[in-house]
Amino acid sequence: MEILQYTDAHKEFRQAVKKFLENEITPHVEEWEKNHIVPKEAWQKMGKAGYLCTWVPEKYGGMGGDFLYSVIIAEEMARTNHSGLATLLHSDIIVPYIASFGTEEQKKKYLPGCVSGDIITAVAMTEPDAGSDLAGMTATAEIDGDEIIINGSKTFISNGINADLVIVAAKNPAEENPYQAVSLYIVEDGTPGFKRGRQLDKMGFYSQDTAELFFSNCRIPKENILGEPGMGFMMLMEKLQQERLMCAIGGQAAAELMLEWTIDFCKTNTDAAGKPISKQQANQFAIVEMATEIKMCRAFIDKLIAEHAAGENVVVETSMAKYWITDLDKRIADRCLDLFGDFGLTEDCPLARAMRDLRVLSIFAGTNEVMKGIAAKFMGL
Amino acid sequence: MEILQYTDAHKEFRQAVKKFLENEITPHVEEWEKNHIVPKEAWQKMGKAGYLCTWVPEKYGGMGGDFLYSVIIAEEMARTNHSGLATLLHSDIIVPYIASFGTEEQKKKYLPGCVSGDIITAVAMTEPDAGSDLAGMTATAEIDGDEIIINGSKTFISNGINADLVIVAAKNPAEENPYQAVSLYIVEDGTPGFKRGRQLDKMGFYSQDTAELFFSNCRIPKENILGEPGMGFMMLMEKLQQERLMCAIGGQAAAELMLEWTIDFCKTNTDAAGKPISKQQANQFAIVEMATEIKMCRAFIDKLIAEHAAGENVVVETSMAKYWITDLDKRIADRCLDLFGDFGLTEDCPLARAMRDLRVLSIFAGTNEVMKGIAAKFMGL
Amino acid sequence: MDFKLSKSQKEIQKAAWEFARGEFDKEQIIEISKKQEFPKNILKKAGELGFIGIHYPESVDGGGMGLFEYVLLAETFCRKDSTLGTALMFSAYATECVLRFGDKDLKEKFLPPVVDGQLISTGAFTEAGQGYDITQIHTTAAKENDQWVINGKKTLVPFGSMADFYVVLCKTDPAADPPAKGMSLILVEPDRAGVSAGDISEKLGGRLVPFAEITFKNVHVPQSNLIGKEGNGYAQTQQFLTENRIQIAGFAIGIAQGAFDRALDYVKQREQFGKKLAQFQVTRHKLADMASKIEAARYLTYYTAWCFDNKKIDSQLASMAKMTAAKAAMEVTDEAVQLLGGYGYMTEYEVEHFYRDAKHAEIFQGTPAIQKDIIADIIIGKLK
Amino acid sequence: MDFKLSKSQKEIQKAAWEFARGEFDKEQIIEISKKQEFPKNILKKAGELGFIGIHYPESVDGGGMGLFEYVLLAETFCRKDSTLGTALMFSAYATECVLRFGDKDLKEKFLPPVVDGQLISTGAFTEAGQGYDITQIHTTAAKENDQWVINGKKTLVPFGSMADFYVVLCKTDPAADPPAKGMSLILVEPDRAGVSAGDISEKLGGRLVPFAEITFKNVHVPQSNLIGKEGNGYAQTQQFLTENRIQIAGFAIGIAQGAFDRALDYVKQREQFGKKLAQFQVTRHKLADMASKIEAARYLTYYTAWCFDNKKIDSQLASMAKMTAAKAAMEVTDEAVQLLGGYGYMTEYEVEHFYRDAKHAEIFQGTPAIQKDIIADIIIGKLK
Repeated sequence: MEILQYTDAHKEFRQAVKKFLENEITPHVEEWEKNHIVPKEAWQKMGKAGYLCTWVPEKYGGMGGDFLYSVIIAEEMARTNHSGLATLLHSDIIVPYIASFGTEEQKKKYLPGCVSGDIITAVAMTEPDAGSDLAGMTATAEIDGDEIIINGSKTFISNGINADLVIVAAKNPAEENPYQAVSLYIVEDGTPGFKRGRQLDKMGFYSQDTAELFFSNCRIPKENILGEPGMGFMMLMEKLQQERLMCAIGGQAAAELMLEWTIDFCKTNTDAAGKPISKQQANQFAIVEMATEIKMCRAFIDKLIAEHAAGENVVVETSMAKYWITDLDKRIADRCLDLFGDFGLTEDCPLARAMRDLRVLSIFAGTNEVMKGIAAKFMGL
Repeated sequence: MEILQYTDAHKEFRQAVKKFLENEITPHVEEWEKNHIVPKEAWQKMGKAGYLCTWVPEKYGGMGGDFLYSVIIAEEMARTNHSGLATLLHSDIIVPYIASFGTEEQKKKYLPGCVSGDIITAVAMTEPDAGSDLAGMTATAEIDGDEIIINGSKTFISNGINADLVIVAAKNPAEENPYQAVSLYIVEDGTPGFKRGRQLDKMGFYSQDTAELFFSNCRIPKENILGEPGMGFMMLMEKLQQERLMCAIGGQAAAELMLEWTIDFCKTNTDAAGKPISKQQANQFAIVEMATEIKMCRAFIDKLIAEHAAGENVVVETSMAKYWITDLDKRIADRCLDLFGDFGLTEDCPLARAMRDLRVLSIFAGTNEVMKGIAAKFMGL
Repeated sequence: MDFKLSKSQKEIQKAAWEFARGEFDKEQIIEISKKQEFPKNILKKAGELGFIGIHYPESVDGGGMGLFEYVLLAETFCRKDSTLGTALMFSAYATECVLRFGDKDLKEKFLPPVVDGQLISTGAFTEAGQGYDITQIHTTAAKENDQWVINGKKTLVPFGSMADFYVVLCKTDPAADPPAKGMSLILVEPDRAGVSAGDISEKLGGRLVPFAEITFKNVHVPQSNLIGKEGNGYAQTQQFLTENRIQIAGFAIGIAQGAFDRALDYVKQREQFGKKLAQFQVTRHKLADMASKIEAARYLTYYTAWCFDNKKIDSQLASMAKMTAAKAAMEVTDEAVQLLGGYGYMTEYEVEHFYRDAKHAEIFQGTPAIQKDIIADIIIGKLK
Repeated sequence: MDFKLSKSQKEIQKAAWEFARGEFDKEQIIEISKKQEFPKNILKKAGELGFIGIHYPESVDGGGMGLFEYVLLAETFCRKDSTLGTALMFSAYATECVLRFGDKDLKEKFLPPVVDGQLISTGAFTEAGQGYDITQIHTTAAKENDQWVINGKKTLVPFGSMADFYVVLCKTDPAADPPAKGMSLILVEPDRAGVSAGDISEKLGGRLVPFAEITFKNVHVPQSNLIGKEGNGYAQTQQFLTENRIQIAGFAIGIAQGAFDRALDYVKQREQFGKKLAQFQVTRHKLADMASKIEAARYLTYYTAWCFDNKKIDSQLASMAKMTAAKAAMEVTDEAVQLLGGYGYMTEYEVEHFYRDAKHAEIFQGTPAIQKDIIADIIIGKLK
């Protein structure tokens, strides 16, 4: 019994994506990791293949695919064991802001580029002194005639270096209620007053260009406001749901991949007596225990995907999935590394990178502690 | 989205069962726990209400219900927080042996009584020196003309005191291969040479009559063999699947009930400052964490129920569900008890009994270590 | 640092083990535990041999040693049997308040019979619905002439109806602000008019230390029954709780060790699938884990007891030791039950009551969450 | 028992802390870690101040103290910085084999420069595909006239290409049965003909202790380079591993403590949702848990080191300490990363490398599963 009903078209699409990634993406990953950046051409390649923003309607250049297409790409991208080509972030987290809240003009202007990979996007919410707490935001956006002047700094911005378009959250200083002061603004690359800071060194996500962004009297035309003024919070809250779900979906695929590698390693490597180490009882139990949790999560997330796609209210379940699966990723990375033994000490072991990369999943898109707080609130505790 | 498709008939059935248990069973539980036995009348009451062996075809007195009816009763029984009226064991684990492997005569003779509650059943596999290792069995069954002579002792037999009919596994001493030597035999209450030993004192399951059984030159007619001679192992293996699944289903319902009690307690009890203790962040996180694992398990077990009902091969998943959910029960009992604070030290707290009772779930029906071994084997490790 | 046990410490351990081997009878313990019937005869013998009050000065018949030696004893007794061990070492519960804070008269009158195993003492701190904030109690003691008049109700009092005296936490100045400054400890004998004890339900663990609810209705006791200084009750209770948590850590180590011993014996004997259980890698790893947890908890507890004896009365450390040792006990006893399989669930194989007693040790005197609140208060200190 | 640190132990701790505060530069450590570039200048200073070889006798310029003091040092350095601390304390890796088993000439020649921080030593035990069964090695050393001729390949050799000598485990009697009896330790200098070192990939943690693969092709060394007795190599290696595991336990405690310190500082400063992070109950409980785990691992490790110094060389205890301390380090550093949130993931906030170094400590010299195998062997002993 399958919880999700993938059609033949979905299945063929998955095979095509898999093959494309194996040929066009995976061979470059080591280089991107070393260079700490993914070339923009790789984004365009993805776009040309039709693998960016699959859900965008045909009239804006997309294929108008359903949510399962997004799921397929997210899952297959996770199998490339790198983070730099952050298509999940672009396709399913950021671009939806434009599609959901943008004006017809904005959509026409930006969506085709987002689909083709000519426009790489970023979203700038987090600030140095306000992590998961959006109310603590201090960046400002003041109206000055036909223009808006943005001031402030943002940090931990994924795609920060590559981004051609940044959606910036900022507060109207004239509005006292912090929850009604926030609006979203579209800032294009090259706008005077918009500067990128240094790329941040991190535990993992080497190929991902996480950066600080600075806005210093950065003037944008008034029509670059995204959605209703003052509705920034609501928009962020709405879209954070899908962000967290996508994070869980990627995390689930990563867990499955790590276990696959590990089972393979244990079956093909022998102990001193020449017996595959997968025959050792303790290793067998470790693998079974991990497989069990992964399968349980899979049932849960598939059900959640179906519910999300059907538009059901799944705030509680999404928060749960995000925290549990990203914690699971940590446990799986850790236990799998142990099964690799000394080889796990080196970066030649794929689990080493996985461990470093996945560690951020329980932090971003709202820390897992924030997830639990949300679940508690909506459970009426 | 619901994974299991309960019909209106199922839903009404559940309501009726719920009401029946509340009125007819739950009020007596404290007494049964104190007396360490459930009166046979309680079984007959269940039978009369139509809640035993719901799957038995109408021609043998049953209602011919599908597997979901069994699931409903298992779940609702779990909510009575006691173990003595072991209908799950009787209805869905033992009686199926008769229905699946019995001759027409045996079915006609026994099934109606099993449905009505006039025949309480037990299965005698485990021996003092062979726990989960069935090959270590030493009880013998020798053919002597038209009779079979059973010798040996069995232990940890649930319903051991109340049982009117016991399905006994024993070895033909003439057969050398231990796996081909085992057959199953039906022994009725009152057969000379069949004696019940003492009722065993246990950590929990107070109202459940777990006993030793002794067979000393116990003669039964040859037609009391159940199924093909020498197929005892195969039959046990086949039925153990459903036993383990039922155990997981009961365990899942128990986990949900414990959390329900705990949330209720935390919402209605206040700290010294007059605030409900459900407002304390650590308690909220504990509840969310438990709720998450319970919901994940629910998705997994519902999928598994559907697959089992559809006759799919779910050996690996059943072993996983059995071990994971019964381990979860331990964790939930333990954490919930902590949330009850000092009250959890006393048997007045329903969690105290739940903790004692549920501790056996990870041991019986094959220990959780045996489950992991099975999963490893069928995963090809 | 020097981890060597002194000669007298080794002798205490040895004597305690021999006493337990001689006096602790498995069948009897199971039988009396069912009825929650405390074995006063064994307590008397333990008292006569100096095992009760080993940390009390010799002037009151005590052993003249420290909490460290108490922990060694508790560990040894609980290793032999978790339920009886816990009960014996609890028999002088809260008498430490008299020892540490009481005046000469109180000490001379009450300590020797407790130390000799003739009296059972207890503390009555907890009230219904007060959680762990003991400043919220409602029991009052009012001065009237040269007497205290006590009114109120305490719950979950260990040994409740069989205790020979209670150390009762009362509000002696209900107007005090903060309330903690208006509390005092008063010793009450159960035969005073107005004292009544009602047993409450059976317990999950620690079944030889039954609980009762104690009601005080215009109970008159002489002013001399005040323990320590008027108004110091809160601080004194806190210090006692610190001491008691270290003691419980000692119980927990013994409980864990006792369950481990039984599991190890079992897996070395029991065969399954043609091998000894001890030959299965997973069994072996479980034993290794269990042993490691016990050792880590043990040396933290020893260190904590040593600090207490050396005047470093540190509630943070006490909570750490209690929480860590109880957790180890829970994990080890749970695994022991599992290793014994069906037998682990059966009363006669003992580990089932070690498991319940471990949970008792984990909850009594504060769940892990309570201990963490205490630890964090001290770690974090005042925020700027 | 007496848990008081002696005056000299306290002085060592203090001196080490001051040295680390003065010499360990955050920016520099991050920079050199990226390049896996060991800071020889800091090692030299540490050697001059007596921090290297504190557990070596004064006759070879050592500190004349024990493994206990080594652990105190390791803890202190790793607390200040996990990566540099690990590297400095590893700089004399395997020289213990020369110290414990070598003859006078070898000791006099090789120990003083190591202790003085002028040479880096290493051990070459591991071979590809051998798992943890070092009896399965293929490197051989054959006697030829008065020389040993060594052939074979070792992998994951710490400091590989920068080490100034290797302690190499060789088969000197390939026919020995059991094979363990035909093994010996031989000291090899890298400038001998036939020695070549190839760096292998970057590491997950411990990045200032890079690994290399070392190939020995007809390498001739004098017979006097034999360490200890011919045929004793296996037993000597096992004893060294025991000692080294206790050392790693010391690293792990320091790593955990350092991450804890940083997390505590952070949550006391950082505000979210209008409160300091340290005011959230869940943060508070995390800190309490972290601190408790550190304390429990610490005293088990101290006890284990003390036993070693007191001639109780116990591989079971060493494995327990290593496993327990590394587990504590993993859990504490993971929680520290989480408490720092996004900053926890950023290189400049340091805890991310404490986390990786904790994992390094957990895997190096045997994963938890290996430690449990060792522990269980001894716990269970011979089965009847």
